[in-house]
Amino acid sequence: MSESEFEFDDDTETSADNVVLRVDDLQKRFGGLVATDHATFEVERGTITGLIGPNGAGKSTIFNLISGFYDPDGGSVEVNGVDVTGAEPYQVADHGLIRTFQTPRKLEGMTVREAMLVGPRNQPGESFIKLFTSPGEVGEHESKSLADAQRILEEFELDHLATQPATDISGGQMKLVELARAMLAEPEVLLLDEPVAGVNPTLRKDLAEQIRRLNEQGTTFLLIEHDMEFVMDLADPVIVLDQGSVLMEGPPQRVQSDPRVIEAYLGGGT
Amino acid sequence: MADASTDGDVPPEADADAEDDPGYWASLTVAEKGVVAFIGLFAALLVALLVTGGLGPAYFLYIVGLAGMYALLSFGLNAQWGFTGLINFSVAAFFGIGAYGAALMSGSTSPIAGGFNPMYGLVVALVAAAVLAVIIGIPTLRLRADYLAIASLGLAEVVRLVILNQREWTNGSAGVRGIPSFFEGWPVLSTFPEAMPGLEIVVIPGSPILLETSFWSALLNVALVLAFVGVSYFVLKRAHRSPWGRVLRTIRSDEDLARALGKNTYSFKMQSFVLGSLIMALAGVFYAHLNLFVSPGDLDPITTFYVWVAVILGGSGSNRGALFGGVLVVTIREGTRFLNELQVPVGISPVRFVELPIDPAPMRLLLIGVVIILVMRFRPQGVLPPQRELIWPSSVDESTPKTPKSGVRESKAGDTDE
Amino acid sequence: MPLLEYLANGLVFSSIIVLGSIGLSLIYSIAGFANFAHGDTMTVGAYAALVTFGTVGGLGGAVLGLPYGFFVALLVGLSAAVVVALVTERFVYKPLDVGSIGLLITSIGVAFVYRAVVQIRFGADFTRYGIQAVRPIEALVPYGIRVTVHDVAIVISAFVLVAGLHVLLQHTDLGRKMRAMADNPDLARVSGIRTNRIKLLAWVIGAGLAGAGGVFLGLFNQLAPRMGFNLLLLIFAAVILGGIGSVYGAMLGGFLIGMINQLTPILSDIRLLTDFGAYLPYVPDSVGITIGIEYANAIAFVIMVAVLLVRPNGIAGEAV
Amino acid sequence: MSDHVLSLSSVDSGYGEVQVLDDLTMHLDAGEIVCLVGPNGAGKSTVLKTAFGLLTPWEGTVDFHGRDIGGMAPEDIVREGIGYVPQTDNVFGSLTIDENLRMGGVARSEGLGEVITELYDRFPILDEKRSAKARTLSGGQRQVLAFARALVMEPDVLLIDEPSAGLAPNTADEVFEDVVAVNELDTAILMVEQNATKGLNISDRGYVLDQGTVAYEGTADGLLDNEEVSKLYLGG
Repeated sequence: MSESEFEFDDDTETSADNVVLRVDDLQKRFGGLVATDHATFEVERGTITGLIGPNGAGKSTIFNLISGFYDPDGGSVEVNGVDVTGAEPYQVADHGLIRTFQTPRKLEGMTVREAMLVGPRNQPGESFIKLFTSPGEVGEHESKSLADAQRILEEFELDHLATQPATDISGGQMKLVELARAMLAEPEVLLLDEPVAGVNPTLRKDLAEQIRRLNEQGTTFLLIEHDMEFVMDLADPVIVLDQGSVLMEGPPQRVQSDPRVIEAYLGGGT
Repeated sequence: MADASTDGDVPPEADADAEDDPGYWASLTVAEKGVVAFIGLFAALLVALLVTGGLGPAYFLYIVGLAGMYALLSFGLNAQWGFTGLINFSVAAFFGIGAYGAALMSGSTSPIAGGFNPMYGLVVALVAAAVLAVIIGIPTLRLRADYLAIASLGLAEVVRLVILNQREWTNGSAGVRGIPSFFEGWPVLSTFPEAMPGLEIVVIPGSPILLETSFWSALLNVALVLAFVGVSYFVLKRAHRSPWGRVLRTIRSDEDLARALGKNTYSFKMQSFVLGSLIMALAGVFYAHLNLFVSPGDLDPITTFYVWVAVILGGSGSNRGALFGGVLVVTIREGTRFLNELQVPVGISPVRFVELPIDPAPMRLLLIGVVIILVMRFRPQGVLPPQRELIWPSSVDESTPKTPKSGVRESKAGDTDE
Repeated sequence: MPLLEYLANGLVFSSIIVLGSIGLSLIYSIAGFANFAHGDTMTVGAYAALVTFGTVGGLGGAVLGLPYGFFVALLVGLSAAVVVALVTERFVYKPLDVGSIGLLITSIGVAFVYRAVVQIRFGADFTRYGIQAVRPIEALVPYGIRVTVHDVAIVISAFVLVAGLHVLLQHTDLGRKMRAMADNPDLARVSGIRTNRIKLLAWVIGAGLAGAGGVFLGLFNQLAPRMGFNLLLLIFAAVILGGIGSVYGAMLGGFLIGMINQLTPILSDIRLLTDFGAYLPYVPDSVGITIGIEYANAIAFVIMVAVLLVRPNGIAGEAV
Repeated sequence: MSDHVLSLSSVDSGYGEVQVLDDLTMHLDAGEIVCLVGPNGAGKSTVLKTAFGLLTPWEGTVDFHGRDIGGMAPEDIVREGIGYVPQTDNVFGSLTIDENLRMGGVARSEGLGEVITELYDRFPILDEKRSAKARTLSGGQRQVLAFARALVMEPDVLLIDEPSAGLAPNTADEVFEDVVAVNELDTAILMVEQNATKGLNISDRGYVLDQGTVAYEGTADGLLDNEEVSKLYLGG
């Protein structure tokens, strides 16, 4: 990430150093339905934080509120110590937060490689003017992006798909491509919405390994997941959401044994 | 550029193909061959008509000018619909703004300014189109695709009503006359048509082809439209395969995905909308100086749909498709005129036509309607859809170590760069 | 004070717009696309009625100043619109393999074909039904309201048709099936609803109402090949205002747009951009926009866009 | 020929040009619960769609009570006695609970009221909310409504696509209990389930699908105990 992008006020707030995402008293209503009800939590830098909760607990709504897809009715969201409440998604991304979607999004008429190249942020070639004033710079950056894309595809063992049409690969592979592409945006914190939903067990393990590897390289993760085994294995801490607000949070073992969580969510079977 | 031969592990048949060097023709898809054949036949027909005197040379050039104009309009719409997926049904409004901008600045009967050098008209027209694009874009570009269609058609109607009814600005239904040629006031070019001698070329004895002043001024118009088309094509081609164009294509496919990746999609959509509108206005400016008269009738919504036919026929998202579609639509438009008319229209532009025995308007409407239905039924992706991987040209070769094992469907080996 | 008269005219014009907008909305929610041929379907209805009325003529007595023959013509116009729409659905839309935007574009081609055929057969000029014009209702004239019994007939007929549709949708199994299909076509099919029939029914109702609206439009104004297309934008404005896909929203939107359209003369004292020429070189000082009736349609569009800015889903904004 | 209620023989099927099922053969007997498991893209949902007429088999036959129903339209197959519960969007959100159930019975000529009353007795949560719009239901309640909607026709066979998808674990357990309850009404169930272990736990038999064909078949317990299956497909 270029330094200039983050010259905000991370010096003024020292306590924010360790907190990459702060959600404070967030509220959202849809008509009569309260989807997010005074939700408050923090995500610490360098963690893989899990967000679990029963269906309808408002997990996806929180993702949409954090990433700027919805405007909250109340409360605030801070990314890297900067208040991004009500900001547009691209402004939130400017502060280092990128998200993925639950159902993989396929790009028609593009190869996997082209679809990957949408990932890098602030490409000079995305400025219409620069295409004509400094084509050299555009070309240079494009070469770099291509090389980065190739490298990441190799790391994900997806390079054999590079020139396949993006619409022709399986849903599970697309999930991996999405994660790989999100990494090209060099996020500080990455929000993953059900990364292994509909992914078969083998790819599931691949995904877990990749997430762990990227986390060790410094990316913070916040992930929604229904697969308890996956989330309990990977995430620490785990935040439990119920009826739009935070029921509890803590390390996976404590969450799993908490009676309130069992009552509201896990049930006897697990 | 057959780089397949540099790769060791292609199957033997492919190797053999590469060594045979099948040449340009064999490398084309069926549709491309059809288009090339069509263009060849069409050109032959035109030459035949020219030579036999069935088509006056000035009128021929007038049609070439119109074809260039439609190509420009198609480029403009392609930049909006083809690239970004914006359903703009206000093409006629931007065309009209361009035409009126030029006419009101340079026309002698202009109620506002008038008499200015056409270059000022060009600038004013483009600025006005950009302003209008932003005004229409602000409320509509946040809407769903089909809402944009309806809203833009409605707003185009507002523009037409204003031009029709604000007589003190536009002369209302009387239109603006006395528009000079675009090169008026330019050194050499302004007097070029008069300075050229009248030529008489005899190909078939008894029917000489006369090249008079009207021919030379029409030739200048063609040069002008070719310049406009050339510049637009260059700009769009570069934009289309750039990261900028890639964001637009992402928006077309899935806008939320583009947003999640940190793209300011509203801004990109606005840029695409304004760019397309500017090219449409350019077509309008050219039209004013081609026809030398503009009226509110030029803003009829039918123009919008002619251009839509051109773009979907050519292949959405494909610049060469838009070019082809634009030419084809003029053929339909002028062809219906031509079919009903046995006499050759003559005259200095504006070219005037004899009253026709049958009203060609509904026939043309019918034809356009049928073409739309048939294209959507049998070839919804258009005749020349885009089919190559679009990556900034200079970057592809150096950064991709491996030759694609299998490319984008329908694409040909080594064709990432044309 | 002509306000009452404008309101009365607004009510009549609204009735016609509502007939058009309900059909458009119904087809949007069940066939799944914005049908740009809807306006020209109205034209087809109007011209079919013209031909019929020319044949059956006066035919006996009269109701509300309208000869029986007119009601025969109304039925024929309505049926013609239905038949034309069904034939189009069967041979044009059904075989298509394109999304909703592709269908939208196709419907423009269909609209052109309808209009071209009408124009080739009847010419581009205005025409009228051969029905004697009637004088405004005497009893209302003292209040400044000049409406004819024909206008009353339009309002009553439209009301009957709309009320009938409401009963159908809410209180019959057929109506429930239509709502189910608008809600979730795949699930409707899985549940055993014969969705093709429901889709055809939506076309029948939508085109039928449009045909009736076209016949009334011809009675209210006059007939021309462009009559339906010219009205289409107002109908779209109504549908969007009410929330696209919502039948009841379309009724409300149609009512509002019709009223606004006929109330435009009230605005004619307002001048926009007055004297703005004084601030620009070369522009005469007196330049300004006076909102005359020629801007009646423009106002509807501007209101539509303004509503979209504030409420992107329209006023009602819910499916059916 | 056999007493299978539903059987697929050597079926090839797919979407557009893409083949998904490849020479697939399986059957369902009266009163059974059979679970289809396997990796993503193996064609589990495609089996249900082909059996239900949403896809036409390219090759092979789909046999229901000895009659070939391959390629019959879903709205006709419903009338033959098969019900289908899609994975997502399986209720009419803008219709009331009552209207949803009525839609389930459009193909019934008689006895609609009685069946619906019975279903209300069986699923009290629906009874409570009769005139509420279905979109106000929670995820688990929706799934119950979706089952009930399909049961109005009193089908011999119910095809269920991933009943636990998107549900919290405890809600999913409740839904599996409902599946068993439905089965006890003498309805044979063919179910696709991503959570293979839970799915097989309530099933009599199972098929493991891989690349469009049956890789393993057997009793549910047998499959759960099979080490190879467990390692390759159950993520164990």
